[in-house]
Amino acid sequence: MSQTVPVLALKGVNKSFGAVRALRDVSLELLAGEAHALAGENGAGKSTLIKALAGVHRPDSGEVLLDGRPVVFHGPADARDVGIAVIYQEPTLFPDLSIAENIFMGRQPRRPLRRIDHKAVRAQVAGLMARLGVDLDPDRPARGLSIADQQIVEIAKALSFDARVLIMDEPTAALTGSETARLFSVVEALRAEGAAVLFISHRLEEIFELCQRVTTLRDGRWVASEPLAGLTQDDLVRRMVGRDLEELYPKQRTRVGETALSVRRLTREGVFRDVSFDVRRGEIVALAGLVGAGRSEVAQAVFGVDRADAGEVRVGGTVLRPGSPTAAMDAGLALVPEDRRQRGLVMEMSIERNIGLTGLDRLGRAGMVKRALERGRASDWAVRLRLKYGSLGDHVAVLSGGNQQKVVLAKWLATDPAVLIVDEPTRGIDVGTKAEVHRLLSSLAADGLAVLMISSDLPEVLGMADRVLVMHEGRMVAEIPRAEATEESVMAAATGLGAKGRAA
Amino acid sequence: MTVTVDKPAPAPDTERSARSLVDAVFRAREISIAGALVLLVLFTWVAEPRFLNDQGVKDLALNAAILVLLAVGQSVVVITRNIDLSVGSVVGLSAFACGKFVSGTDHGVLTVLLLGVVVGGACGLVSGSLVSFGRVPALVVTLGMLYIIQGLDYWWAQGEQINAADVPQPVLDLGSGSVLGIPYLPLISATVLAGTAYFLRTYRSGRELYAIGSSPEAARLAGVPIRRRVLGAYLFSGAVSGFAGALWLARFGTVVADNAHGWELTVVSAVVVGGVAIVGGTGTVWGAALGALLLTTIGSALAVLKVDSFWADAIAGALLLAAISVDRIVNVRMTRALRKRSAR
Amino acid sequence: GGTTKKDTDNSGPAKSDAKADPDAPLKKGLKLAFLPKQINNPYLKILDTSGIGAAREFGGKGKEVGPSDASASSQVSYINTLVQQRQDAILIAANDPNAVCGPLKQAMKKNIKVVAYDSDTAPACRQVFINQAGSEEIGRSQVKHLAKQLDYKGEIAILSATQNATNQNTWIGFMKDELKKPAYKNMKLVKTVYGDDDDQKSFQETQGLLKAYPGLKGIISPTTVGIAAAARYISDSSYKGKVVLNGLGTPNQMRKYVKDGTVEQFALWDPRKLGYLGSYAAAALASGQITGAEGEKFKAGKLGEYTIGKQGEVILGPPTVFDKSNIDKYHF
Amino acid sequence: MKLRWDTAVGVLLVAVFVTGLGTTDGFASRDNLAFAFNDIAEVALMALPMTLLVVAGQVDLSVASMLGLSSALTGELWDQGWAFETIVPLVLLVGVAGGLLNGWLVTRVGLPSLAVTIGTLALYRGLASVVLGSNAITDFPETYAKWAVDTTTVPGTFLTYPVALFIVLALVAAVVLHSTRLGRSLFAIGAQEDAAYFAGIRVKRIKLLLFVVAGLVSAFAGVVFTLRYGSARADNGQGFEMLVIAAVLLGGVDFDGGKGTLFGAVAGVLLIGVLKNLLTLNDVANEVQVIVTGLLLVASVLAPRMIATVSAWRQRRAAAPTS
Ligand SMILES: Nc1ncnc2c1ncn2[C@@H]1O[C@H](COP(=O)(O)OP(=O)(O)OP(=O)(O)O)[C@@H](O)[C@H]1O
Ligand SMILES: Nc1ncnc2c1ncn2[C@@H]1O[C@H](COP(=O)(O)OP(=O)(O)OP(=O)(O)O)[C@@H](O)[C@H]1O
Ligand SMILES: [Mg+2]
Ligand SMILES: [Mg+2]
Repeated sequence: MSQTVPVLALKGVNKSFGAVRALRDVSLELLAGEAHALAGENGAGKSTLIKALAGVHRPDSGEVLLDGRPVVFHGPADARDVGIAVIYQEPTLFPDLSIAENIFMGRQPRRPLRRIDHKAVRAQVAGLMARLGVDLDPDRPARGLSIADQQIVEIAKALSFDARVLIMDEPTAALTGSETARLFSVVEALRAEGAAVLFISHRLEEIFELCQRVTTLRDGRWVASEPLAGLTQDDLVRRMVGRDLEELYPKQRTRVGETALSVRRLTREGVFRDVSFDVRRGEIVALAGLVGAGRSEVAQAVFGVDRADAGEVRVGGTVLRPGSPTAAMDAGLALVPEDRRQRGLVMEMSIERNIGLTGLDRLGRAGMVKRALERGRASDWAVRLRLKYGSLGDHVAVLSGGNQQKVVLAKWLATDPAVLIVDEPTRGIDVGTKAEVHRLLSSLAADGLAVLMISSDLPEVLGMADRVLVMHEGRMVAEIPRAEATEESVMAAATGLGAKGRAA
Repeated sequence: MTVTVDKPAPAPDTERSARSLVDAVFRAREISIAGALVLLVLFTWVAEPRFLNDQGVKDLALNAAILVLLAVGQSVVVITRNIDLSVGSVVGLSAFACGKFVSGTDHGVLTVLLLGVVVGGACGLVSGSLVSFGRVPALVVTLGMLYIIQGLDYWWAQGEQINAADVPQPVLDLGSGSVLGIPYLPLISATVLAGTAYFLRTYRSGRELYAIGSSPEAARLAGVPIRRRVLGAYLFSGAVSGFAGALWLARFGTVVADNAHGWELTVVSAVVVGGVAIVGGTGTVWGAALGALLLTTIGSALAVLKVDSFWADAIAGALLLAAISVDRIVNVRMTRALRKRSAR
Repeated sequence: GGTTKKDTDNSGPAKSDAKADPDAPLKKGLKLAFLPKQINNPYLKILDTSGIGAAREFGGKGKEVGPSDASASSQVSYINTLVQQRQDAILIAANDPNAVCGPLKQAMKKNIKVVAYDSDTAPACRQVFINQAGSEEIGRSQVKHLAKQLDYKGEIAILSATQNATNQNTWIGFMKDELKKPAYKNMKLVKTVYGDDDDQKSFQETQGLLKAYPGLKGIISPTTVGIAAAARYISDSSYKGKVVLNGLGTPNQMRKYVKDGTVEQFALWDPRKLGYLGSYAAAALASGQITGAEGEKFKAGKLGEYTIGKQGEVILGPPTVFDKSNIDKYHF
Repeated sequence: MKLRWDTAVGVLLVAVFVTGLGTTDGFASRDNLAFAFNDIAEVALMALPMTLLVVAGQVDLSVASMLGLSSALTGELWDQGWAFETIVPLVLLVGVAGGLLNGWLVTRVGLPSLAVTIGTLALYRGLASVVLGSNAITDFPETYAKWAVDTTTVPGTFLTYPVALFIVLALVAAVVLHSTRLGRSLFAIGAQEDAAYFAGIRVKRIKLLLFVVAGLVSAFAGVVFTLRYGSARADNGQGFEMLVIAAVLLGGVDFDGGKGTLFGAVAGVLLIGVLKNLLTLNDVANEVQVIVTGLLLVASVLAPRMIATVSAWRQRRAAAPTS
């Protein structure tokens, strides 16, 4: 099997963006019927590599081989036409178009006279949705879909044509267990039919579950390509990071202080209702639940970017003016939103300005901004979070996904908050950085910060939280102390099966 | 390590009602404009019955015909998240070119229309190439083209005027004649409108225009030939504007260099009133055409109602604002209702 | 307190301390600049071309400059430039009688002569105004002509150019005055609309008029753009033969409508003569033959001798009335 | 060395100016320069708030109409015998009200600014003609008119008072845009509104403020315009909105928001003004000037693009042999 000609391969590929050398002399072979993992830290060049495979980027040198023959893709359409399906790291949907149109754009089945066969489109989408086991209306517009649903549409898109090669860049980052499992079974089936699969994930257990081989990148350089059988997670981490990894969930014991954030009977019609909970100083409280349970919406209503229909939020004893993020910030609240590209960062702005954005009033007097202070604040946090960047004046758009996430964290930690709400803080972050973020959250909590952490990563929830709050369909269904929190107890509550623990 | 649990599916009937609500939201703009139009016409008709006599209806249709054409062309560009501010200048240039070409000759109608299309298409090609291949912001480029084409037109015309007397009768007949009592011009506009609408709905390239406007980045990754499509949109808009220029000559007979001077904002207004989002991706040419019809009808109605012409601009502006505000408010309300109803 | 209208006093007509020397020869190499309302106005183009031709006759140099939109503010920058270029005389068809005043006064201070033609400025801001015909005569005669065609009864309307055009407003003033006479007691001016000298706007204004005033019997359009547009609309509509159109137009524009019976008659002076006369007046001023005072005389080439009237006005002569019988003799 | 477009416009401006000095009689005269700059004073004034708006991803097409409305009101009230000292504050208040309406529709109703201000473009111009109809009011007090005309200059300079005021305001605007919290917020709002909102920036309040300032400045420009020409008319400044926007865009301010410098915008305005003056002095026909304006606009976006493409190509060629 391994002697056959690779379906798709890269040979000696180099790719630079200005001064950044994203790929240096990288090679990779994808075989039919094999799932191949791509591992590496944030910014290692994984996404760049698949973009080179997909015809988005032209390599500066080196070649792409299809069935052993060199090819040049002039654009994504060329790659698609030879049967390469790609799920990109960031969902790339048309918000105004229906889900069905999103899936079939440019490839709609046609009737005579090259007219689109709308009926066939709908039927095929329904088939795909059934195959993925999800229930999404093909006619609803993509706007307003949760990130998870967006990712599902992306997956459906990739499945919609019989791809010889399926490339997935962190498709599971936004998915919960059930969806991930469903995805894996579909991928398994495709692989059995002889498709080659390239899979990227920062969740190592997924790599071991799904793939047979792994290629590791470090700083844009090829490190190794090898079978996964016989490899341990620690081996893989060592390849990626170049050193041994510290503990992933470095939970510190802290003294829990007085109540810092108190939410009472918060309701937003149609999204969540009657949500009450407290977070105390020194505590990390996790907010768990299935995708779409309304966790992010609660966080946004607490922070004031969404207006709650009823209920109140107190920070340090004072009631927040509803619908005002500024008031929330003044009271010491910080929110790291889940959608970093739209809400977390100003992509076309430099790193330093992004970090400075949350503290403009502290960067000078009388409404002025001192550049030295701005830069100082940014470089301070860049060091503390081990940000990988060229210059602080670079746009954040050129950073890798994980490094972008660090900038969002930096921007909020720099406000020196009393309560920090983090929505999926480690989504898309590599294991090394993940540990760093966890250590950071832990030590911040130890210093008396109150942390509310929304996460779909169950091990993270269990590893980090002092208490776990669980939401189900817009309601707070359980509050589970650390000692009783197990995968089973949390999932049971999240799915609405026999609420364990006392109802909140 | 992952836990396999199925997400409970929502009850199918809430889903369906949610869907029809979604549809309603998206159709709301066309309906509300059509409603406003009907109200306006009825009100004016009650106040002055002659508004809807034979001549009146004919005038309404004739007045709207050219603006509708331009709005159709413009929508196609706006749908791709671009804009063409040069339409007014293109109409001016094309009308003058056609006038100059036919003046004192007996060229046929088809030749004149073809010339208009070619002149306009050429302008569209230049704007389109700059926007798509030069990858520069459309607003700036087409504002530049507005000036350039206008300047060329003035330079060429040197104050010359083409008079109706010099224009061959068949061309003038196109502007004033009719079949079965329906004047040619509105017929032509309606045909172009229907054809464009059909194309946008049922052809891949049509859908791709929406895709580009909705998210250019996603369109690129989906393999949509963005440059070609955008160029095509401009070419179409240019050709339609040029065509409108030829019709202008047919309708008014007299042309000078600055015909349709300043129309770009009216056309954009019509498109926006008609529900084509200025940021691209949504809207239909039907809506844009209704918008154009509404704008011209407001003008005609005010004249018939003997509203002092000083008031005309102010009222037109206020109505425009009212139309888009009401639409927006209805939209927001319905979205909110949708959210509450589809609560999972 | 504060500064109010009562505190200001606008000075009278242009005064000149210079003495006229009627026998002074026309200077050679005079630089004349024509500043029309807008360079793309076909009517003013004819005028300016003929004026530039006249300048060539007496060995001067004429040129036409101007804005492409008919707004007062854009004329101002041209006046300034002409001053910087040290022209000998500026001939202007003013878009706004007052907005161009300051710069024109500056020009006169620098000994540049200013002649207004077609549309006057405030009298203080120019030395001579070349009037197409006596304003009073134009105004009254148009009402008279139309009245005769309508048999002295029915509703009438006016389709003018821009709301601020001096000449138009003066004429309309005289029209209204004429209509007060008992002979016109059965005629009623129902509305004045403005087509802004824009063909399409004039077209739609006509349409609006006819729709809004079903009893309308006649339209006067004392502007060449307006009358042509109105004729075009009427000729294709059901109003043809029911509504009388009269006014000021050029024979080339109106020929078709006179022949097809839409329009019976209209009037105009010869714009070529107007430009020609303006050119000579400017030269006479620049050569010191005249200063712009009432009663001074000067010779305008082949047009013969003209006398300056009240407030520096020079009148070209009565307008020609065009109809089926004579229109083919004129080509402009 | 990366060449920024706003710098390029600045260099071009200087080049045009120097060419004018060398080649054109009368260009360098004090009178002419005073006139040339004064002639674009209102456009320049309105370009300042417009720059801030465009950086924040907004646009105000109604500025010229507000100028017209302010001019018409000034004229009508003056004609009715009001004191000039009362008229000016009142008219400025109307400007603020107009800005509030624009801002309210954009921030509260949530409409795109382009659509809103196309509407108010018609509305304000319409109101102007309702106020003043076809009249032109002319007899403005010399005591005030003299401050606006180009024959009165700040002693010792060729700067007229409107131009001097513009310089002061431009400096203020530059500081605001480039070194204050507000300025940083504007860039953030223009580049990514959601992210700015999530960072606690009062997006709506800031936008509202911008529209109000634009209304206020336009109303003030209306007063200046009226005094400068000594003529109040409803159609004063018609079409200036395009000129203002052209100037701002010419200066390299990105219409999509989030990018641009005030220096660029000012250089853009001045370039248009100086070029117009120079071409007119050389008897270049108006239509050619129109074409030049258009070409400059196209070049303003095309040139940086081409420079970037060429330098990327060079870089790639330089990088190729090493790999
Ligand atoms: N368009 C671009 N312009 C400039 N630099 C870029 C661009 N895209 C990627 N880079 C840089 O190339 C390097 C590799 O980025 P890439 O996105 O491939 O990383 P990754 O391995 O996918 O990381 P992550 O796990 O965080 O997604 C990073 O240093 C990134 O900053
Ligand atoms: N940007 C958005 N616009 C509109 N609706 C949204 C948006 N994001 C989420 N929703 C909807 O709001 C509801 C709650 O989603 P929310 O994101 O709060 O859930 P969550 O539990 O945080 O899940 P996730 O893991 O996706 O963050 C879902 O029905 C989702 O479809
Ligand atoms: Mg990546
Ligand atoms: Mg969430």
